[in-house]
Amino acid sequence: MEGVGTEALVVRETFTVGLRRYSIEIQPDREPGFQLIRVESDDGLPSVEFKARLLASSGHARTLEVDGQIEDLLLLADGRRTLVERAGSTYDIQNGSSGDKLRATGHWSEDQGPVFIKAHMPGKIVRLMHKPGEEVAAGEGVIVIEAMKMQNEIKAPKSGILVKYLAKVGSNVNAGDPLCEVE
Amino acid sequence: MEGVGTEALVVRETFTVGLRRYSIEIQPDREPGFQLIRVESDDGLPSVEFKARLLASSGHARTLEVDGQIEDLLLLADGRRTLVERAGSTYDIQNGSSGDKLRATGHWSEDQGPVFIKAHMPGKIVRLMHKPGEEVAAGEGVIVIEAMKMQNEIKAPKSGILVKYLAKVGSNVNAGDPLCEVE
Amino acid sequence: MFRRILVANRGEIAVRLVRACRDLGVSPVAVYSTADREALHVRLADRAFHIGDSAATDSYLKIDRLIDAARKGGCDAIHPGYGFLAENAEFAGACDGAGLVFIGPGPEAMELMGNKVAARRAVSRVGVPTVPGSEQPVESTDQALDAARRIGFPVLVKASAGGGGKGMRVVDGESALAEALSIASAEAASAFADPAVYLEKYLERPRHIEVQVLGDAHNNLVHLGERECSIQRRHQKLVEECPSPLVDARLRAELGEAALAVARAAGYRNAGTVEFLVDSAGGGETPRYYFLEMNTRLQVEHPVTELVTGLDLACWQIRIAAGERLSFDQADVEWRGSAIECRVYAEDPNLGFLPSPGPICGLIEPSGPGVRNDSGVYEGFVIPVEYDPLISKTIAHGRDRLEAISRLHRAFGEYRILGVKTTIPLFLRLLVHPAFREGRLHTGFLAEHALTESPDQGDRQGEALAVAVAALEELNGRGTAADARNSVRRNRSAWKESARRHWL
Amino acid sequence: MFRRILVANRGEIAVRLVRACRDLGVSPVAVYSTADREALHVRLADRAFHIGDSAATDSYLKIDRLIDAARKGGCDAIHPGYGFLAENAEFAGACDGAGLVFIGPGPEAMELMGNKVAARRAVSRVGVPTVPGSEQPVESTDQALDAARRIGFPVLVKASAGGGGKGMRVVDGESALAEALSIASAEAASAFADPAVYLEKYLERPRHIEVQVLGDAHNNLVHLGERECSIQRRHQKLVEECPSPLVDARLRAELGEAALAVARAAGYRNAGTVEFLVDSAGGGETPRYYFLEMNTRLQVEHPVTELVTGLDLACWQIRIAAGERLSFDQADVEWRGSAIECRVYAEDPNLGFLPSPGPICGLIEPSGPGVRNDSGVYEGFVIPVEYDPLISKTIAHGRDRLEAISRLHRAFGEYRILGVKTTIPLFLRLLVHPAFREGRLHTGFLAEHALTESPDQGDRQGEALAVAVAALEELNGRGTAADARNSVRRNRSAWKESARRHWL
Repeated sequence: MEGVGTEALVVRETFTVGLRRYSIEIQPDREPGFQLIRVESDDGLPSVEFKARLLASSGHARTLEVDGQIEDLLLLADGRRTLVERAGSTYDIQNGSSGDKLRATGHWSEDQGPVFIKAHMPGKIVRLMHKPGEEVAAGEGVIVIEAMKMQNEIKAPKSGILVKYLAKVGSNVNAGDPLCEVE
Repeated sequence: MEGVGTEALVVRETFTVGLRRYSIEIQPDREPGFQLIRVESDDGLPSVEFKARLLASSGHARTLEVDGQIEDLLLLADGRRTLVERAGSTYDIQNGSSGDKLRATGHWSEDQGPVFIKAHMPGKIVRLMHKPGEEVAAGEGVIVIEAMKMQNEIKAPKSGILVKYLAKVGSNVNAGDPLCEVE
Repeated sequence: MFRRILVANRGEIAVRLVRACRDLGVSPVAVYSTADREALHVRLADRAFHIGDSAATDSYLKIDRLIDAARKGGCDAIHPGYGFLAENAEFAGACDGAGLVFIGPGPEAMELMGNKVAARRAVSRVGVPTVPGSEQPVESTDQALDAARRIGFPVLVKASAGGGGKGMRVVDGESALAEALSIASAEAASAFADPAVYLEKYLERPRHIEVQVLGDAHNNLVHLGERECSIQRRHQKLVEECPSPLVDARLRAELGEAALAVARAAGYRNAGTVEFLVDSAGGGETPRYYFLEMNTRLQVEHPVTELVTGLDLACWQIRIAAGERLSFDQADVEWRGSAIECRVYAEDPNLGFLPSPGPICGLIEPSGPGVRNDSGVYEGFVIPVEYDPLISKTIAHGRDRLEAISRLHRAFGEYRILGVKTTIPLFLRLLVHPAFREGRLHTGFLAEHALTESPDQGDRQGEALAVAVAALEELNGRGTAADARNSVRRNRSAWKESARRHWL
Repeated sequence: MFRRILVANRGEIAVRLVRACRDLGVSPVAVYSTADREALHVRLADRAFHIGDSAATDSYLKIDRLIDAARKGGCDAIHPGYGFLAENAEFAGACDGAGLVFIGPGPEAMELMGNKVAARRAVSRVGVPTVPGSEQPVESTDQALDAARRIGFPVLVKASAGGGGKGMRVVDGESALAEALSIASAEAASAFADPAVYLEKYLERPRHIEVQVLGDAHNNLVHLGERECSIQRRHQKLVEECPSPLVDARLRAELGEAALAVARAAGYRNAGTVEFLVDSAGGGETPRYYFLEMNTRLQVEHPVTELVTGLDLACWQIRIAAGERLSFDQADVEWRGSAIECRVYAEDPNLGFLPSPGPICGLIEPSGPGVRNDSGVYEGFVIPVEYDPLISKTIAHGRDRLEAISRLHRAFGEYRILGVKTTIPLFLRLLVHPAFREGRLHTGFLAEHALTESPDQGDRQGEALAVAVAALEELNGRGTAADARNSVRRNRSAWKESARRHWL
């Protein structure tokens, strides 16, 4: 096949972390076994390029060589979502651009308009701190959830009117369940 | 269903460990969640009975309660063979009675008649210690394999005539490969 | 020595106590709630008994079920660990009534020190200074207001029966007092089955320094030096060390004498901890210290003292309860080097320490020279929502404080947990922080140095890399780029191949 | 201090050295053969370079490739670990020629002590007794026969360039000498690239006791006490401890002085070990000791000395090579408690220690108070057939020897390895053996007490239980008995459920 140009196999992907959307481009590097990965985010920061290859893969562990440095990570992927642990931090990555704008922390949406405050963890509702129709300021507590023996005050993400509570005192909620609406 | 006798679901199985054949009988115990397991071996030792239930299962780890005692083991099964680690020891269990009489240690057969001495580990043949046709005494060295930087002398399992070598000096062998025949 | 000990607890401390039993040749018997059926402490015990539903009030706080399990398990003693019923005199009494040795202090010492208000009075009597506060539990908002005005804001609302930072709130001014009382009281009721709270003056930027004591039933009582536990969040300790970088030999002797006076006043036997707040605001002058409370149990942070003194506190608790004498006296206690413990919680340190229960999908634990990891989990375990979110305590011991810090930092570089958020990223920042390395600690340290802020720009590079790895993984899974696919296949199949060749 | 260090080794010692680099703030650079691409030391390093095929002669013994990797990696020093090129003066010279610091002694000391025959002569000159033996390497069977007759059987055939028990054979009488020479010489050639062997008198039931020394480049030289390594198989150490149960303060000082004399004679700097055989056959009299050899490198068993003295030997090696002075002198060296190390090998202790390479399918490592596990593997790693089958070193430190033994026994109760046979079952038997607990050790201990015999009747119960568990597992998999199936399904699905609920 001498003289015939090899066609680079370029793969493009989109991922979402929290509110950030990432566009990825992967192509084989000239050096055999290595990939070139270009990562661009939609928040205006300069794009990043990595030259990487996989050294080892065992269970959830992946060892890569990235720009000459060893990166030893843990990873769990199910085709829709990828959880990556690196240097003590965990990244929750949605495959595709259809992330539901739920922040990576699972906390709340930052969009304009009505906001559903969601539970960030499973627990029991122990107090509703306002009456429907009351004004709440950003950062003011709106609801108390008990989990792991601690009472956690959930705060309003923005100022507005507390439209209604979607959970009652004593009820158990799961992570992601909407708790109340603030407009 | 009151008054209708429940039919015990008795399961019978055969397993082989080394040269020992085990017959197993499992049935649900009266105490819900527990199984009664009767283990009988073909070497004349008295049979053993366990009352057991599974407490936890995660990856290769299994935690059982056996006769009131916690047993925390590791286990790998593929339907034909089960490897069990308990209290530091590993048991290599063939499902069914069709074990090939290879000892659990992978070493040699103890049957009468011709015996194929097999490699117990992968390695390189470095010396054949006899000429075909020579007599060898039980325990006498017949072949030297180098593995993990050590030279390991493989000894004859019984006295007899060394019929022939099945491997040459310098060749690499895998675990289980026959090395020579003693009659 | 006992034959079998019931470990009436869960999580890492239950694992710690199972190990202590093994070291003494005693058979450890575990208990578990429904949520803990698969827990590590169950796996490591000789026997295990189910004691009720997942809520602690239905299981680990059920005195009758624990006594029952001890009987069924053929135990002759019960170790309560920390938390739950560890400082509950009724439980100790019930053990006694059932003919079981409660591994802890006598009931009088427990009752005295369990009531924070009474304890403060008793301590004052033996000449040890206490933090100004309400002499009684406050029974109404008005009563609390009166007390707070007398003490002066800011004040601390504290659970009378409490400990461990639960049922505790700082109040800066009158308007916030009612709310804080209500929350603290509810937490206290839920955590300690006693809603009583009292007030204390809230010291600005104090250091939390405590002294470990150990007393037997034969009037031998020694102190094992101090631990500094100033790095806290939500008034709960997060990082503890021995010795304190503030304490010199003279102050150690002084604090030790004060702690022994307190313990003596309580007629104390068992391992116990006398906690002090130390006001180090003044420059050159000798720091002032105030008695805070005495914990009549093994502390979470006991390992740093174990490493520095070479004494196994859990084993000594058991020996003492079995009637043995201390085999050493105060002059034999020696401190070697420095040890630091970081509590790895399933909490998000970048989001106000929000609990993050859930499955440990992947786990690599640190090891090597000078590193000890007292863990309560394993890969595959699901951290229950019902209990304290402590995953493990990572402890490093070094020849000096900087060696301990280096080793701890190295350990957190190796420690990988996939599935829940943890406090590890915070520790990686803390351990390289100049103020921490210089030992300039106080209880507001994390806030002062903004160590719990959201990830900075530096982490964006990490996020981009994580996304790149996710993309590579998906690529490998789908197999669209031949090279990548082959490279991964080779790796994976080498392992399967090898497994097959050797075993299957 | 150096910026980057090339760790020219593999397995647990490479992991140990990566950790030492981290503790000193130095960036660790790894090398790997084809078989080690997925090895733990690669995963923990900052950079890693492939240096050749799996055979050690194509990779870890290739001087030019190691130097090349150090250059590419931007290293300023090379740590050789133990084994491979650790005592190869040519390698040290090549490092020097390439402007890289070789972390080890000067070339003269290496050459002197690397030649066992010359070393014996030098040591005799400074008045330290040696074991009777051939003054030269034996170059023919006849020469060997002459020497053996002079010394008297039994004799030991030893590799002149050797160490670690490789290339070593005991010979009881004349007829077996030729065979032993040939095997030992072949092993020596393969392990050390030098077939030369010599003879020594084989002492009956001696104890192996060695002294750790540490010297800097500024004429400071200290000894760190002894280690006893009498529990051996195939003349290789299996269990090591500090202090030796035989050695009292007087003998420690005497051995220490002898070790310092040897090290001084060699102009030694770096960590090093002076090995002695100690004849304890005589009842009450003072044991006699004979110089055996000096190892001019870090020993496998260095952790027991680290735990008891509180000094990090690997870090000190690096500091010394960087020109630092020892920060302490002989009077500062203190020994606290007792530490014991067991080498966990992938070998079958019930079948003559047959190597058992292969995949680590399941792995649970021990932890907790007083336990350190220096491992070179992880779950999923395949132990290559090409190298030494050491999986990890499990080390326990206690207040006294019995506490160390208890903790070690507890550790082996927790340590689970599925996939390869290991020496763990042997250690579980050894640690409860009365003669071991009483410290009555000698190099023939395992054989004398029949500790390496095949499993006894007791293990038949274990085998029956294992079969029962296999049957339950198959039942659960096939789902023929509804009860069992449901019980397992519930467990498994709880975990998947939970993972899904939380994450997916």
